[in-house]
Formats: sequence, C-alpha cells, structure tokens
Amino acid sequence: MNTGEGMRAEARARIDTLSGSGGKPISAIRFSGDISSNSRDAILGSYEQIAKDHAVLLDFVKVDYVNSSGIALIIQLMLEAGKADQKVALFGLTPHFQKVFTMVGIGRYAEIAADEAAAVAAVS
Amino acid sequence: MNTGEGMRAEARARIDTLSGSGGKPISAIRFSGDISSNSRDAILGSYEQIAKDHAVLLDFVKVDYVNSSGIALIIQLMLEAGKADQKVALFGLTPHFQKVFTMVGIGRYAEIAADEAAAVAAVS
Amino acid sequence: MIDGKNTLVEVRIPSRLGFEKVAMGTAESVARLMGFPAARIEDLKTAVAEACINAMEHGNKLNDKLSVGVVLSATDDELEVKVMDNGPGFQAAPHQPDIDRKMRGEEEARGMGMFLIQALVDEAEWVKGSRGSDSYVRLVIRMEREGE
Amino acid sequence: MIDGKNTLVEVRIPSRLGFEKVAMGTAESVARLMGFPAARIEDLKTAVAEACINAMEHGNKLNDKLSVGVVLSATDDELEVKVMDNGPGFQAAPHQPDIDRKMRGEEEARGMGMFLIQALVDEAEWVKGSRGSDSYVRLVIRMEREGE
Ligand SMILES: Nc1ncnc2c1ncn2[C@@H]1O[C@H](COP(=O)(O)OP(=O)(O)O)[C@@H](O)[C@H]1O
Ligand SMILES: Nc1ncnc2c1ncn2[C@@H]1O[C@H](COP(=O)(O)OP(=O)(O)O)[C@@H](O)[C@H]1O
Repeated sequence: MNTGEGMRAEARARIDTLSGSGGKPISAIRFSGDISSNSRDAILGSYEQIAKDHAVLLDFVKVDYVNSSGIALIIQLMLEAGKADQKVALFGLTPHFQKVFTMVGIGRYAEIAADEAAAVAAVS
Repeated sequence: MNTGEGMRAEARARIDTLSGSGGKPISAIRFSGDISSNSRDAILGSYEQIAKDHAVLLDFVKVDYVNSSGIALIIQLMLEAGKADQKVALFGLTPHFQKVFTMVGIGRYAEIAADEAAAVAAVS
Repeated sequence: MIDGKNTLVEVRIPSRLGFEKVAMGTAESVARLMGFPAARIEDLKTAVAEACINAMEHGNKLNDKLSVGVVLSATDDELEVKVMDNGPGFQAAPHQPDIDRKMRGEEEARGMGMFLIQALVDEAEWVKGSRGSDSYVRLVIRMEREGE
Repeated sequence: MIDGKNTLVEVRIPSRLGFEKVAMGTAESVARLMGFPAARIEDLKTAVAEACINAMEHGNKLNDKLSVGVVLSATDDELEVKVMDNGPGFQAAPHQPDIDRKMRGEEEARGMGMFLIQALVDEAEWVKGSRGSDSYVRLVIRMEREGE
C-alpha cells in the first residue's frame, strides 16, 4: 500500500525513441498504471524530457483506468506540444476510452490511433 | 435480469460424447455460468442423461464462479457416479478452484486434471 | 425482479482519491449481475468514478474522515446511482468542455467530469442538499443506450 | 496509510443469493488497491462469498428485506472483513468436511462453507450477536500467506 497519497496505482512512464518514415524522430511515452490527478510527473515530467523536434506518441496499452483529471494532464501536454509544433498521436486506448477522449475533443488536436503503427504513420 | 431466482448467471450444461483410448465411451458435461445452489439441474440433471457405462468428464473451462453449495452438487454427482462405478475427472478449473476442490477432498475420488487431454487419459 | 421490488446495494468509501475504484468495482458487479452489456458497464464505471471524485474533492474537500456514499438501485432494465457527499452541492448545468479554448490556454484543462457523467449516462441530476450538506448526484443508466 | 489510520469501506447487499458477487467485487477492488497478490485476492473473494451466503441463508433466512453488511477495514498489509447479519449467529468450530463419509452418503454433501473460510484466510472468528441478532463473522487476510 502506498503511503502519503493513499492506495493508488501510480502512473509510471518510460520514454522510447523511434524513427518514423524518412527517419523523422519520434519519442513514445509508454504509460502504465492509472492516469489520474496523480500522474503529473508521468505525463508532464516525461514530456519535458523529450526533444522539441520530436513527434510525440502516447502509449496507453498498459493503462486500464483513466479519469478526467488524467485527461486534463494529457490536454496540458498537448497544449505544450502544440506551442512547439510537435505532432501528437495516442494509441492503445480501449474502445471506451477512445470514445471518452473523442467526446472531450482530443481527436481534433491529436490522432487517436488504433495501434502503434497507425500512430507512427499519423505523426510521420 | 432473471426474474424469480433474482439476478444470477445460472449454470448451463452441454453434454458431449467422446471416446477415450481403446474406444472407451466418455461423456463430457461442459458447464458455463456459475456453479452454485442454483445449478442442480445443470449438474445432477445432466448426469442423469449420461449412460451408466460412460466415464464422466466435468468441463469447467467456461465457469468462473464456484461456491460451496455448487461443490456439494458436484460431490452428489460423484457419489452417484461412484455407485455406478463410473470414473470421473474434472478439468478447466482455475488454480484457485483446483486448490479449493482439493481442500475439500474431491481429488481423492476424481482426477482434477490440468486439461481435457489429461482428463480423458485419467478416465480411459 | 422478484415482486418488481427495487434491489438496493450501498457502498461507502473514504474521501481519498483512488477509492473511487472500489465504487467502480461494486457498480460493475451489480451491472454484471443485471446483465448489462460490457460497453454500458464501462460507461457506468467512468460516470461513477467521476461522481465519486467530485464528491471527495468538491463535496468533502478531501477530508479523510468524511465518506462518500453510493446507493445503487436496480430495477429490471435500469440502474439508478446516487453518489452522496457532505458538501453544499452544485446545481449548474454541466459545462461542455471547449477543446479549442483549452488548447489556447483560455480555459483550464480540467472541468470535464460533470460533462462526461452527463454524456455517458441516460439521466444525470445534481441535487443540492438542504441545510448546506448531504448533496448528491443522481444518475440513471439503462441497459441499452437510447437511440443505439 | 496516512497517519496509520484504518481505511474503512462498507458494502450492503440484499439477502438474495447471487448478490454475494457484489461483495466479492467490492472486496476485490479494495484488495487490488492495497496491492494484494492475485492468488490472495481469489482466497479473499471465496471467503467473502461463503460468509455472505451464510449470512443470507442462515442469518437472514433469505429474507429479502434484510441486508447483509460487509465492512472492510484495511491497514498496511492486512484486511479485516466483518460480514454481518440479523440472525442469532453461530459459534461452533468449523466442521472439517469428511469426503469419505460424504461419498458414502453418511454426511450431507453441503457443510463446507465455514471450513473453506477458515482454510483460506489467516484468521476467522464467528461472533454471536447480543440480543440474538447482529452476529458476524470476522476474517483477517494478510497480503502474503503465512508460511508461504
Ligand atoms: N459534488 C460536488 N459538490 C460541490 N461542487 C461540485 C460537485 N461536483 C462538481 N462540483 C463543482 O462543479 C465544478 C465542475 O466539476 P467537473 O466538471 O467534474 O470538473 P472538475 O472536478 O475537474 O472541476 C467543480 O469544479 C465544482 O465547483
Ligand atoms: N451466519 C450464520 N448464522 C447462523 N448460523 C450459521 C451462520 N453461518 C453458518 N451457520 C451454521 O453453520 C452451519 C455450517 O455452515 P457451512 O459450513 O457454511 O455450511 P452450509 O452453509 O452448507 O450448511 C450452517 O448450516 C448453519 O447452521
């Protein structure tokens, strides 16, 4: 049981560097755990480590719980990426969370892709 | 929602006829749903339809909830099968329910097999 | 259901972020028992989570000593959920998030919970408690989504 | 946990067979949040199911108007569960099922619930209510099974 913050499956994140078509550099933030108000470091902290000329993939394959406070942090990441002209694509969301992310408008600023290949294609 | 009995995933059962090594006839009762006090028909009713010279397999692959009242019905089936000298083997139980069935002593009168092939071999 | 009676299930959780998952688990089990399709169960879980988080954060101000009560009332084909807190409650219509304004930094990133609740369930109503406490949000979710 | 306080979760279900699955779902969510290993969660779920079924059947005589209360109290590495009914309770030691006698028809097939509860958890105690009602069974399950 976590102390302090109580019992929560804190989000963790790992950053991978890939290359898209034509060798375009891409950074993938691979999340696991819960995406909630507790995920500021995993989301915004990870984003800060990414070079500003990389496109950004957000990998939710190992995430099974996302709430609206977590989505707000994803929107903050997208806002920062938008300022730096970085493309963003998301993948690995369940159909339910694809629907939820689309409902709040995220699909208008980032590709909500079916899988990693489609996400890479979208930012390449 | 079921009416009458309230909201329960009633057990269903399907009977398959197989042959073991040397053509020995075997009847497999394939359960789905919950194995509980509500499963008398699925367990004892199915057993009654089986020829008395067949060995009996109990297939739990599609079962994810078993309680002690359901186990009691399985024991009643085993008692009847014992009287008729029919061998009984179980398979498809999760490791947890393999443990539970073993705790109550079922393993002393029936093979708790890892899979269908092992169950067929045990009664052949 | 037997005699057409409502079936009541209640769960009470502490006002600590993360425990909304317990209420989600309880709601999921009730909806499964009722035979809800998987996609509707996901809608229900997200709506219950957001309502619990609001009750903890805004209603109970994350005061660990106050609990959030969730009452699930099932009839044949619908589930009513009341999520209750000790705060004064809220009674505006849910704000529709404006992603364009959020992306320009003109609207705060948060503020999507009530919108999601309303969008995912069939009925949603925010009820202010009398005496400035005991407020609740009342949701109704049907087995099949209307118009689908 | 914050300040070493206990964390309380309560769930209340009707005395109707099948609803033990709701209590199982709630207990599972609490144990997951605490970080219990999967196998211990299965032990907990079966123990909670058997205790709820006994409370419904023997305690509340399947009277739909009486509910079964389940109080889950979590500390750092163990979970205490009280399953409460409105009956007079029971205070014998759990009967160890004798499969040989059952297979000879000398012992009824049933009568394994209390044994399973005691075998699956770390502590189990049946407490008779004062005034012939409000009895409960109290279970304690630890994250790691002792001696394993
Ligand atoms: N249970 C509640 N009690 C009091 N106020 C609430 C409650 N639920 C929501 N609110 C108010 O409504 C606002 C919007 O809620 P919501 O859309 O869920 O977004 P967020 O919680 O991210 O602010 C909250 O900021 C709060 O002021
Ligand atoms: N909550 C309870 N209230 C009253 N009696 C109980 C309770 N739980 C168990 N008992 C008694 O203990 C007996 C054994 O219970 P158990 O081992 O679970 O088997 P079963 O429920 O199949 O009879 C029951 O038949 C009942 O007489």
